[in-house]
Amino acid sequence: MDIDPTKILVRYNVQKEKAQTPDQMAAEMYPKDEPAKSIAKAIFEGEEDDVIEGLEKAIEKGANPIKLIDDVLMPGMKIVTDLYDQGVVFLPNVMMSADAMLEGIEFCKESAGSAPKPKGKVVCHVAEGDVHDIGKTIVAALLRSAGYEVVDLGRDVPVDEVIAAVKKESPMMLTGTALMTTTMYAFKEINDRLLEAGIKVPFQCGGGAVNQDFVSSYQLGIYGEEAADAPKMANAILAGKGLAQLKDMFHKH
Amino acid sequence: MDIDPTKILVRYNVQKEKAQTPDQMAAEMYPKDEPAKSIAKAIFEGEEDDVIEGLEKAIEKGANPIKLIDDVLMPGMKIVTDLYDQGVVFLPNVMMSADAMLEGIEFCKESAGSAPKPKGKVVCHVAEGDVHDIGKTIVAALLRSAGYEVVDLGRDVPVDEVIAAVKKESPMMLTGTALMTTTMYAFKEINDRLLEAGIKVPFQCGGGAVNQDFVSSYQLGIYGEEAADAPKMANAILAGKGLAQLKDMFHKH
Amino acid sequence: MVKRYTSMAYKNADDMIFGTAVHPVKAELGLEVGAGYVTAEVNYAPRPEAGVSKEKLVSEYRKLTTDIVARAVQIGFPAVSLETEHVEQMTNNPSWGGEIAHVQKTILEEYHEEYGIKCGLRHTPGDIREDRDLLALIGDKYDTLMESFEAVADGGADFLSIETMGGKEILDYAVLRNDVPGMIYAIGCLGGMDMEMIWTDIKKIADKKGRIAAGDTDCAQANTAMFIAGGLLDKNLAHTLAILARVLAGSRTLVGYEAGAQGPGKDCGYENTIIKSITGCPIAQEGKSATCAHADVMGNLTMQVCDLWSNESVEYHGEFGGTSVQCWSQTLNMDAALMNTAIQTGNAKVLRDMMALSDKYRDPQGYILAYDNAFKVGQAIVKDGNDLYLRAKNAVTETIKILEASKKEGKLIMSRFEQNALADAKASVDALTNEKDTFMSDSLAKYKAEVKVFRPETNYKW
Amino acid sequence: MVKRYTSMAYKNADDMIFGTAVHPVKAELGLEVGAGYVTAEVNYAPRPEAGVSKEKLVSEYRKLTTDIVARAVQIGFPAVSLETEHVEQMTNNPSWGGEIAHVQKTILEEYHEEYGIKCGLRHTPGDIREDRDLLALIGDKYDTLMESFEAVADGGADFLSIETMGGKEILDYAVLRNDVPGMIYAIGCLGGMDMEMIWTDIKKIADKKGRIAAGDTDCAQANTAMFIAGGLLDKNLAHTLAILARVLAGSRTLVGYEAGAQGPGKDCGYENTIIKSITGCPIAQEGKSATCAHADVMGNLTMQVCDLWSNESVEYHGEFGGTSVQCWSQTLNMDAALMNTAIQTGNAKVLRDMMALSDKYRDPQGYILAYDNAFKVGQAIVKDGNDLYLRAKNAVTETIKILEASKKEGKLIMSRFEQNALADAKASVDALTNEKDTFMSDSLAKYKAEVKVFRPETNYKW
Ligand code: B12
Ligand code: B12
Repeated sequence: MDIDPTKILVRYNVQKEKAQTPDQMAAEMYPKDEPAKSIAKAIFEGEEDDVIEGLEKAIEKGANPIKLIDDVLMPGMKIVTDLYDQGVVFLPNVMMSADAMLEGIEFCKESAGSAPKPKGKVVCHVAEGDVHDIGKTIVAALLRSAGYEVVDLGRDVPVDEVIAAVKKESPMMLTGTALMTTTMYAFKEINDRLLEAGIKVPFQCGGGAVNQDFVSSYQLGIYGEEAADAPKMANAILAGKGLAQLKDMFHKH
Repeated sequence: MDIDPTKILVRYNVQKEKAQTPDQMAAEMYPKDEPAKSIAKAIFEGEEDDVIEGLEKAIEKGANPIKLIDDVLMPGMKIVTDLYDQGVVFLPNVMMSADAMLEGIEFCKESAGSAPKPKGKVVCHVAEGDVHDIGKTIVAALLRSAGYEVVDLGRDVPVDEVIAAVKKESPMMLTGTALMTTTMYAFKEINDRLLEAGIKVPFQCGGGAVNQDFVSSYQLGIYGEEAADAPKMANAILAGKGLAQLKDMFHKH
Repeated sequence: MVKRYTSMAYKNADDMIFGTAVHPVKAELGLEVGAGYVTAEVNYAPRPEAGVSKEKLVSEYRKLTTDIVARAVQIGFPAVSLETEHVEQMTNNPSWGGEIAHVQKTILEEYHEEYGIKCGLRHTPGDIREDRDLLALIGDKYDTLMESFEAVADGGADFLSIETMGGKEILDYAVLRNDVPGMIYAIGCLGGMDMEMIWTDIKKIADKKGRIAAGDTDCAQANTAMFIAGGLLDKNLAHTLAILARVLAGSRTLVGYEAGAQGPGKDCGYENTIIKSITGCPIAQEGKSATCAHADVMGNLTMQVCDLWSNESVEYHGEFGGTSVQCWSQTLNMDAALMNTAIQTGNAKVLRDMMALSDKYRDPQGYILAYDNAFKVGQAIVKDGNDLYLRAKNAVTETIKILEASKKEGKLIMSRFEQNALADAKASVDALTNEKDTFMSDSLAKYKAEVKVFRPETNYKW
Repeated sequence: MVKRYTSMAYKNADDMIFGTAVHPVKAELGLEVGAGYVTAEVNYAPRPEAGVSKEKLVSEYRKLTTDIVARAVQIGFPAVSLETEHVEQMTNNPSWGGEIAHVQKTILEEYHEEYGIKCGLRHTPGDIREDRDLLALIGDKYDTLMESFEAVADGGADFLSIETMGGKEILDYAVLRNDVPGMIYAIGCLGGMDMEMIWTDIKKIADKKGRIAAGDTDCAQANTAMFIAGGLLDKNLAHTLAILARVLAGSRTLVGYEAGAQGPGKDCGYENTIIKSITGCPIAQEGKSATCAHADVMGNLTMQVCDLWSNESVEYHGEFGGTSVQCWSQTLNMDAALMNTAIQTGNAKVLRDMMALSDKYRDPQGYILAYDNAFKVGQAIVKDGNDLYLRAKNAVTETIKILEASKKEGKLIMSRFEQNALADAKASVDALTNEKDTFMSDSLAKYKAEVKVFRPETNYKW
């Protein structure tokens, strides 16, 4: 028995694939000048060694290592995340590019003997009782790729620890992940405890079990549908958006 | 293509059918003496004319028509409802027997020129906005067969009307039926309005959409799983059971 | 006057198959029904809270529509159809239903454009023609109902359906009393009369707006009987009587097609196999993947000759696997994929027969609705197709005959109780007149006396 | 030492069929699995509120167990099996799980006695062996886990299962980095080592208590990869890599059987077709009627050779058609009825092939798991059955080979992206050593450096 599958199913992913390859699309986005171009390419390909090599050359030629972070590494990474947002490259590419970029940043910091001011700090965690942490890991990676400093509290994090970390780190934003209907209620408690303490940090919540209706039920909550919404929200906060505006932006349902 | 169905399914109803026929089982339950025996048989068979004929004979022989109701008609009907409870006869038999019995009662009342004190009065209704009334019709029929007076408010009954009817009729029990998740909330409102008015009538609620958890959430509510629970609960009320005891009896889940 | 069916669309029962109908129909966005493949038809109900305002309701339907099509694309399904069964507010306020149809159609258009997925949309206004305990089939509510059909047709609904209620005041009484002549009167005669009126008007609207008058279902009567009959161990109605209500529905629901409906017939019309055998129009059906909505004893069998495959209804809420509409739509689409594979590999009849056989002997209802027997019932109906009474009576007589004959074969084992109910039914039908007029006037007199909510003068066009 | 599989239980892929296994197993209440018929295995999760106390939890399981069996009897299903996947409290407090098993078994006994319905009960304690971010595979938690197995066996559970997590600390890292050697190390090597330890002990308990050590699933790793891979349009992991995780799971999950497990293998083990081809033990599977729990791209295909047919999990709540467990159990049972009809009418292979074909070309995952290809993967595993590393690597190599070869046939159309991921995987696997020891020590060094939560010394028996 055999079949002509085109009569019974459609591989929409194949149909929708862009004519250009990711490499071609990335190439069009690389900066014109060297070594920025090679570094961007090395980031795209996730080749740490090539990133460092490029940076070394640039510094030799007199570039300011700290300026390289903002002017070369971050825009190079942005090519990758933009292509991810467009559905052209997949998550592992982002992860590997981020690894390469982060090594580059380390190298620049060492070369400069000083650290740049990060764009902002975000605390990430998985709800108490919940071990499903891959979504959180992705969120953290995408935030880092976008230039944010991430304090990753890990999974199964007691409410007390979340509150303590927020007090200690004063982040611009807090994220929570929960994949079980039993664990997501911790988010409400975190919200209440934060408000009690007078802390109005935007608290983006996502993960399989979580939905917008639930997140809307507590004041600081903003629903995050997919991991890429986390850096988007951080950017929006930097751009001065308040809680109400953030809800407006991210509550699409 | 054909199949031996015994390999793929089991008709448990056929398997479980009692060796005796319903007629045989009923026959064993009829009273010994005439005309009680013939009348019971006529009720079982749903033959109004035979019921009346039997009653006429009894009255001719000097029986008290009102006593006949309690001593002959009600026990005759009880044979049918007992067999229904045991799963031996089906609902239409009960409905038709009840029709016959009720005609018999009418006849006795006319003959006596007076009415017996009914066992108790029950108000039945279907929730506002809901037209699904067959469950309610069955409940009302089974209550009548068990000797209760039923005030049937029909379907799609506004809360105000239910409250007014309870105030007017002072029933020993109220029933509500709802088959839609949208309509059952009216029961809560009825509960609150009754309590406001200081009326603590047991309020049995059932129907497709309704479940025990929901009914447990308001004070007067007692869950009714199947129609046969309605006369059972009325009997329990007559036997002096209060709300807490009724919940104990009928909340099996 | 409508054009009665007096012959069968199929020569043999064996010619009937899922996915293909003699007269396929075509929706706007590429979807064809009955044209050689089976498609899922997804049904849903808004959460109770969503009913409080028009805005909330629109937003609820927007969400669930997106959920369904998005999931279809994720799993690679080539087509999907949606059915919106109105909640009462949407029909009583025709503009609500119309706006929701429009919002849904717009989403389907977007996905059709972006991915090429074929889409269909059915709207089923509620039969609002009643007044507390009384039916109000003709009058103001009728006019509002027709406005609702116009509005959803304007909004973009491809398929127009309704579950009409004519005859129900009598059926509700008769069915609890094993009264088979009453069932014939309720379903076959009164139901048919009401359908003739309303479907003539729906067809006009469909033609005017370029939409498809799809078809009705005897939900209000035959399904009521089926649900009262319940599972194998329920004791509220003999299943041998429930199937009589169903075959009567075959005669009744046919009237919609006689007035111009073209299918796909409504999912919950378990009489649709009979309808398809007579009309050759495509049908929707529901069964094992509609357990979210109800339990029946023929979950595979109903797939046997379906063209759309439905879940009947599920409340919109979250499940571990996504929202309820996503879950059920995926299950339906997978069932459809299996049927389409059977078609493409030349095994459709094998699969059809397995589906039918898996339930045929589970219950008298499945036995009669198995396509071979359903076909015979169809033949009995068209034999006297011009006489609503006689053809209904024929359907019952034929059904009793088939069930009696089954005893020889010995595969459908009926309980003694079911057999007795059948014998009683036979006796009462055998005693019936063959004259429509006699039957109609006798019944009118009888039920005016016995059923206090019966209002024949104001509800039916005599 | 466990006894490794170095040959196949079936001569040909075509000999494999649903409902029949080479080595059927028998539960206490009449149910046989793999003995010629397919049975529904119903899964459920208590509502969150029910977790607050032991009493509430017991009552929740009492209700849902009754619901399921009662519905099965109503529709005439000859058998039903239940699986209780523990919530954490039930494993951490062994007496809770034990009592729940007892309450459930008692209900099953009552129905079995009254109706003769065949019943089975599986309990699956949670793998509680972890400590926040760290695995804690050996130690106190292990002891509690074994107590839990003893308790549920005492309580009456026929089938003992678990979803073990060995290797997951590496997989979670590797899978997000397209790191195929890391996946081999995580699933094939570490996962296999952990399973050898735990299943040897579970088997002892099963033997002592007269229960059946049923089997494991690589839920923690292969399913994680499958979910990250998601639908056709998701962009988190190439589906060509997700299937590599899956075939690795074939090598890993096999270890349970090597330690004495007899099946039915756990429902969510999509590697089970491979397992059945090697062991001949019966398997549970899930697919199109488990959409309540998750979405996958092979809903019919997984039915191809199943012996139990499961819905994976559904939260206990109300639906229009009854409680959620009643709805899904009925759908499953109807699917089973169709398969059993196919068996009885001699059409099992036709149905099997239609199920497989309906999804085989939907996705690279379905392509490899189609029973013919899965059989080839099985052969690749047993070829070096004595070497956990080599057989895992073989599974990957064979899979890549089959996928590459598929291009000629031209029916499975992979996206360029999927093809590239496959090519990269091939390059990295081709570069690997054939020496287990070299691979193990290289990997140990690499991941100790890269994965900060990796604790090889305390978690694995070297
Ligand atoms: C038959 C039926 C109808 C018939 C009703 C006929 C009638 N006179 O009742 C008709 C066709 C008219 C109908 C109409 C509609 N229906 Co309707 N209908 C059904 C159906 C198929 C069966 C219901 C039934 O009769 N069951 C048999 C009876 C005997 O059961 P029961 O009432 O539950 O009673 C038993 C017990 O509950 C108990 N009981 C009942 N009450 C009480 C009270 C007490 C005190 C006690 C002790 C026991 C008790 O006793 C009985 C026997 O033991 C159900 C399907 C389902 N899954 O339930 C849908 C269903 C109830 N209907 C539904 C819908 C949506 C509608 C419509 C809105 C459809 C439309 N779009 O027009 C309209 C409703 C209009 C309105 N405003 O009400 C939905 C409700 C969904 C929801 N939101 O909750 C259902 C669930 C179908 C579905 N799956 O979507 N329907
Ligand atoms: C993989 C998996 C596991 C793995 C987890 C591995 C890991 N490190 O995470 C393992 C095997 C360990 C596991 C264990 C268990 N699991 Co589990 N698991 C799953 C599964 C199959 C996939 C989850 C997954 O990884 N998805 C992919 C990731 C990428 O998705 P995600 O996390 O949702 O993240 C995406 C978005 O939500 C978003 N996002 C996430 N967080 C955030 C935050 C922000 C700010 C933003 C913007 C976005 C965002 O970004 C991501 C990508 O866009 C699901 C099935 C399902 N239907 O979800 C069950 C599931 C979640 N598990 C379940 C269960 C029951 C369990 C166990 C209890 C099983 C048992 N009996 O032992 C244990 C849990 C133990 C515990 N205490 O937590 C149930 C939960 C049911 C419930 N009650 O709600 C599910 C739903 C399975 C089921 N159908 O029953 N599981």
